Amino acid sequence: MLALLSENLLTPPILFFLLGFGARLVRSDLEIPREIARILSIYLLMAIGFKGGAGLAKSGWTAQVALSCVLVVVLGVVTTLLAFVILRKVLGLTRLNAATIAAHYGSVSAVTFITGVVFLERIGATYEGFTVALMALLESPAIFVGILLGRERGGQEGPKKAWLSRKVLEEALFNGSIVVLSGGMVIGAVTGVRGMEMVKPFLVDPFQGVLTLFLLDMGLLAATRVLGFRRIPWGLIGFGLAWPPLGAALGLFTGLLLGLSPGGTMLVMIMGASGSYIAVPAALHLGLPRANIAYGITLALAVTFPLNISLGIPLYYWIATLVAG
Amino acid sequence: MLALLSENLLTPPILFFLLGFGARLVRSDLEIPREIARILSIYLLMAIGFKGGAGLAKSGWTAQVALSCVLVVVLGVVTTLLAFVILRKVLGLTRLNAATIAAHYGSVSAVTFITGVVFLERIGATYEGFTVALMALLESPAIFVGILLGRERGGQEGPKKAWLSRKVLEEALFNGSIVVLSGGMVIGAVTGVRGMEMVKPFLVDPFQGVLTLFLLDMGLLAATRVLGFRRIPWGLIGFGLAWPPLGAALGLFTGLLLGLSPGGTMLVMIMGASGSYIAVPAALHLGLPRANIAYGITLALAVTFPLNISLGIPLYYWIATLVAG
Amino acid sequence: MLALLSENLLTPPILFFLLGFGARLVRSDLEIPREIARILSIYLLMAIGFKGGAGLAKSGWTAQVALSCVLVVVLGVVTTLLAFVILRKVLGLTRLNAATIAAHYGSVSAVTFITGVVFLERIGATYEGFTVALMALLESPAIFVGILLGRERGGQEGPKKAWLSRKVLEEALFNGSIVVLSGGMVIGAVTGVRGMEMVKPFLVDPFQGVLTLFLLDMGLLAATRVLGFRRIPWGLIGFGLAWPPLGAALGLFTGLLLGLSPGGTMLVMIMGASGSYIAVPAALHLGLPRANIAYGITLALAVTFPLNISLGIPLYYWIATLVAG
Amino acid sequence: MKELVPMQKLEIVIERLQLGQVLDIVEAAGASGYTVLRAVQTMGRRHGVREDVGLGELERTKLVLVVARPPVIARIIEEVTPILVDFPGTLWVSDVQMKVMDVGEGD
Amino acid sequence: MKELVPMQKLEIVIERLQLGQVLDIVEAAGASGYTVLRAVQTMGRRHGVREDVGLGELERTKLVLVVARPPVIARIIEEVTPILVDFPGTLWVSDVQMKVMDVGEGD
Amino acid sequence: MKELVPMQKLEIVIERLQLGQVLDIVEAAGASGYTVLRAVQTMGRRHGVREDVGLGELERTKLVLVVARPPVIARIIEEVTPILVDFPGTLWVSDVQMKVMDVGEGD
Ligand SMILES: Nc1ncnc2c1ncn2[C@@H]1O[C@H](COP(=O)(O)O)[C@@H](O)[C@H]1O
Ligand SMILES: Nc1ncnc2c1ncn2[C@@H]1O[C@H](COP(=O)(O)O)[C@@H](O)[C@H]1O
Ligand SMILES: Nc1ncnc2c1ncn2[C@@H]1O[C@H](COP(=O)(O)O)[C@@H](O)[C@H]1O
Ligand code: NA
Ligand code: NA
Ligand code: NA
Repeated sequence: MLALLSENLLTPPILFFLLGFGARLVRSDLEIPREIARILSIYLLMAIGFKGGAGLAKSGWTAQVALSCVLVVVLGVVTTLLAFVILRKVLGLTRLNAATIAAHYGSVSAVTFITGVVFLERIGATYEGFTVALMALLESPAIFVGILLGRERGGQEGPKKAWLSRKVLEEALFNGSIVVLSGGMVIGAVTGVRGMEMVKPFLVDPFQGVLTLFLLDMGLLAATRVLGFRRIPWGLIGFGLAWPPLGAALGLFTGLLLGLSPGGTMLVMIMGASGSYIAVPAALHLGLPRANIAYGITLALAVTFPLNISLGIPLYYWIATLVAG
Repeated sequence: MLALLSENLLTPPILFFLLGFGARLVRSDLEIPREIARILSIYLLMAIGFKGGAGLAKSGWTAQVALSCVLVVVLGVVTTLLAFVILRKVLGLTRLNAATIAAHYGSVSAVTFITGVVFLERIGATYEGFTVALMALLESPAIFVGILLGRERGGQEGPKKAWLSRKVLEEALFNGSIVVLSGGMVIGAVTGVRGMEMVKPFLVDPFQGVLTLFLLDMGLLAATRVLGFRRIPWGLIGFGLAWPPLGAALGLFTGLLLGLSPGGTMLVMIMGASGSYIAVPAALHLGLPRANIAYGITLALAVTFPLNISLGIPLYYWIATLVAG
Repeated sequence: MLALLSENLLTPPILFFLLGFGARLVRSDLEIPREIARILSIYLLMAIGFKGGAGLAKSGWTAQVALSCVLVVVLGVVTTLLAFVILRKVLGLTRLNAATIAAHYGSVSAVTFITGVVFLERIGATYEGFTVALMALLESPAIFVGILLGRERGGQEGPKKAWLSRKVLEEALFNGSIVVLSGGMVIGAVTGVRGMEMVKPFLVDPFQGVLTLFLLDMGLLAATRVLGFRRIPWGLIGFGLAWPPLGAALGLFTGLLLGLSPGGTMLVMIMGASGSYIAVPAALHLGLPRANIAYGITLALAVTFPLNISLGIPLYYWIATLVAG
Repeated sequence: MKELVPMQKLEIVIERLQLGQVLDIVEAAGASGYTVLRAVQTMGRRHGVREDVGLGELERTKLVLVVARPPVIARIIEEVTPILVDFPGTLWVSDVQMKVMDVGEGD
Repeated sequence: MKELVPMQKLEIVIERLQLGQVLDIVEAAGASGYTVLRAVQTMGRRHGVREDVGLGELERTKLVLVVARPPVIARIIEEVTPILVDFPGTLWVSDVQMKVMDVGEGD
Repeated sequence: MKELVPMQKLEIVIERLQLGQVLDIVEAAGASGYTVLRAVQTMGRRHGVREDVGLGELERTKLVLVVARPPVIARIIEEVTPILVDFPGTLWVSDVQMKVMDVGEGD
């Protein structure tokens, strides 16, 4: 198990994350321009989508895939509700804040998923190609559930402010992450091997290097938010640390139900254990305009994300090999 | 012929263009930062220039090349005048608007040219290396003719506002596109094989992947302008659709005169059929400051460009093989 | 010797520098967005650091490395003092301006160093891997000496404005360049061969192409500053031209003392001969807030840098082979 | 010497999604122009801190500057206010003196 | 019709390193919001031209816009001035009329 | 307590190609500083909508802020006006009160 840990930690992506984290803690002024961080996210989503599409084309549409799609949506709803209950009942947050944070954790962090895929490929473990499709599916359910839970009951919901205005629907279903991820998948599947050949030197070969540069920025961002922790109640930070095992357990259960390979199961565990900080906040920005999204992003990005990519990934895989081996 | 069509349409670059186009139509908020779009354009011009320069070095300076240069400048002037007459007489536009749009169409869209080169290389068709030089040459003639046509006669042209001030000359001859394109060509030719070796993993291998990412952005831009169509008279949109066959015919004629290969002829057809939306608007911004450049860019980018890269390229090549085969 | 000169000049990086320089002189409006220039610098520092780290891991920690570290810090202090004396006594600058410019020249231009490494690799010459570590070390000494020399004596230094406030220390020791450079080195050393494998298609293969694009921007920047020369006293421009031989001589002496290979010696000569325009100005911005940093950057970037990368690199190598051969 | 004409400067803070609507109102009301700036960090009582989220445009909150005669400014305020009720944003007005360039003057 | 309320607009020029401190002061003083813009090129008598140097944030000088009632503005000025003594920056105030959106109005 | 001094704020809209000239005029006229902002979207009666075209600098239209005493502002306006006749741009003035930091105060 220790081998797995060092196998994950002693790699350029994770070490550059720590470099960024440490740099900001010693107040280095190093800064990656936001425009660059943005195109790196789009690149990573495009690349993992394209790879997933090519994999999906190979595996084809089987009963297992269909069932997985259904179960993953259920996983999204269940994790959002579970997180909401914990935040509302145990930590006593307002309905709005509980729903906002729950929506983050009911969804998935694409970059944690990608770091997991890179880990699996480096240790030569196989995983089902369609898991990428599952990740894309997992973006929206949490948004709908979150908005539903977060909206005030009664009165104020006039027609114009229908609880799910057209704009919120557009953002929930067609936000940038889903478009690039699922678009990449469809194109990867349609263009097949010849398409892959055309884009391989751009989308496949430099993929791990781009992830490394992206994680340098993530480290800087995470540390910047950690420095702002004094404005965040300790209970919430506790939630950010306690959630991964819970979410991973739900993911493990789903993976077993679907009879996925250890690699595939580990990826579903990541879906459960990670929280979104790109797609969900954007949708909530519209759906729950009064929500303080800073909490959700800070927890998902500065607490849960570092935990998942350093210790989570190797541990989830270790558990998956034991249980689903 | 159908094979050529699918050969072009079912490729990552064109499909990602459609993905971007569709994303914006369903109001996705996906946005590629302008700085990223800018460096992708510079990269593509640098790469095609470098490749053209290496090709030019191999083919050397022949009579055919010299004649091509002359004829292409003539093509530029003729297409600008033809477009001006159609816009002015048939569509009854003001002298200024007709000249502005004509200047766009008298020049060439570098990205359409590049997409054509990628198409030729994928189907293994050959084309003359120096066509890249012809494209660079085609940028300026249309600008001069456009400004000449657009300037009001008599009176107001005081000495200070000479119809071709120093600034306009600098922009027309030394704008960013020409500098990167022709600079890349000269350096590609001078540094030869050893130079190519140094930059190949950067300028050659990822070229098609970068084009794919760039076309995703082009799709978003084109759809944004299509959504703004209501402000554009239908006659103009008709012109944007009707021009490609006309321009391509002029290009075909020029290609035949020069005895170019089918591939080379197709590229000259693209030069005729496409309209510029980078170099020409920048020059007109200075040369015809009162002109409404939005029309020219919208037609060239949101009407003519999509038509050319999807249907145009395969069709022009098919015609070129029949005629110049 | 002439072969070395053309070997360096007729390469894409240097030619694209000249293209950028010439483009700005003819007032082309070509502009690389600042965000792009920024990430290219970070990429180059990350790549050279990673390569240096891998080299250091192979060579290991020897007496020579330890001695080199000490001597390089001495080189930094001596060059800063020498430059200060020349600027203050010979050119009669104010204490503040002399200290500011001296600090730039007491440090090193990472990009000149990188261009030197690319030159050595192209002609197949070897160089000590730990020279990268020496370059990282050379960033800070000049900053401390510069601030010490630049601060007014007595009076005004209240506790709050201790001559070396916490912020200045952070900037001098943990500025972006040092973090990325030394961080890259440590990670390169720690992750060894397997780590290099993961990032090679991103950090190693496109390295020379990225340098080429970066030098296009450097050419534009250098020419922009040259156009602003009229505001800079001629004496200073003379210093910018006269310094390289002086600095290189000090570097040669240091290289010989350390018994480095000709390649290694040439790199130390570059450290002496070049002036920083990224790390030092940032630190002085805080340490000497009243200093006019524009002078230092203009000389280091628009006078000394072009001289070093075109004529300097081949000449320093030629001398190094004669002396340290 | 062209005189300075007393006018009013209207500054509207609005997000990207509503920008197009606001600019249409400004043009329709007859203002001679507008200048839109990008805000990097903003906070308001009604919607708190607006973070740069998702993959949409960076720095989404815009500051629209419009200098025009009081009646034009009043009309713009009247038509923009309903938008501000539903979406994040605010507006304020101040007096300025503007250099009016005659249209014919430009080259 | 919501009326325009006479207020004061405070514009503070400050660098990134001191921005957080200034925004805390603005919030603590009770302002209903702030809008921060990015300056691309600046010059001042005390610190001359501030170049974009190093690998830190580009366009580091910020312009903070705060519209609030005079007492709030006065308090902010009082607490920000000491920062301006030690670091590059300046500030100025002008009169504006602001459209006050009631908190309850936002959806 | 440093007092606020009544001054005028001049805002000049100008494009990148003429920015250098305008800033020289501002410095020569004796202003203590300037702050330049970048405009992302602009429209004017004389030159309509200015698109971001070509491979030159993005967001070319700039907003120059200069706070100075009335005579200095008047001189700047006088020297900038001829530029505005030939090139896109405009300018407006408003009254402000500025916190004057004595030169000696900065560290
Ligand atoms: N008092 C204020 N001063 C400056 N800007 C403000 C103020 N109040 C609100 N804003 C701006 O208006 C935006 C929306 O405000 P709100 O809708 O109240 O959240 C904020 O994000 C700020 O950019
Ligand atoms: N008179 C002024 N008008 C506009 N901006 C100013 C003025 N004086 C100073 N500034 C701004 O304040 C910053 C710091 O000024 P200083 O601390 O005096 O160097 C400058 O970089 C400008 O951005
Ligand atoms: N009334 C106005 N309010 C705000 N900005 C304006 C106004 N008129 C012109 N401008 C700005 O000045 C620039 C040039 O105006 P013009 O030269 O009249 O086209 C425009 O692009 C706007 O940025
Ligand atoms: Na989750
Ligand atoms: Na054409
Ligand atoms: Na040096």
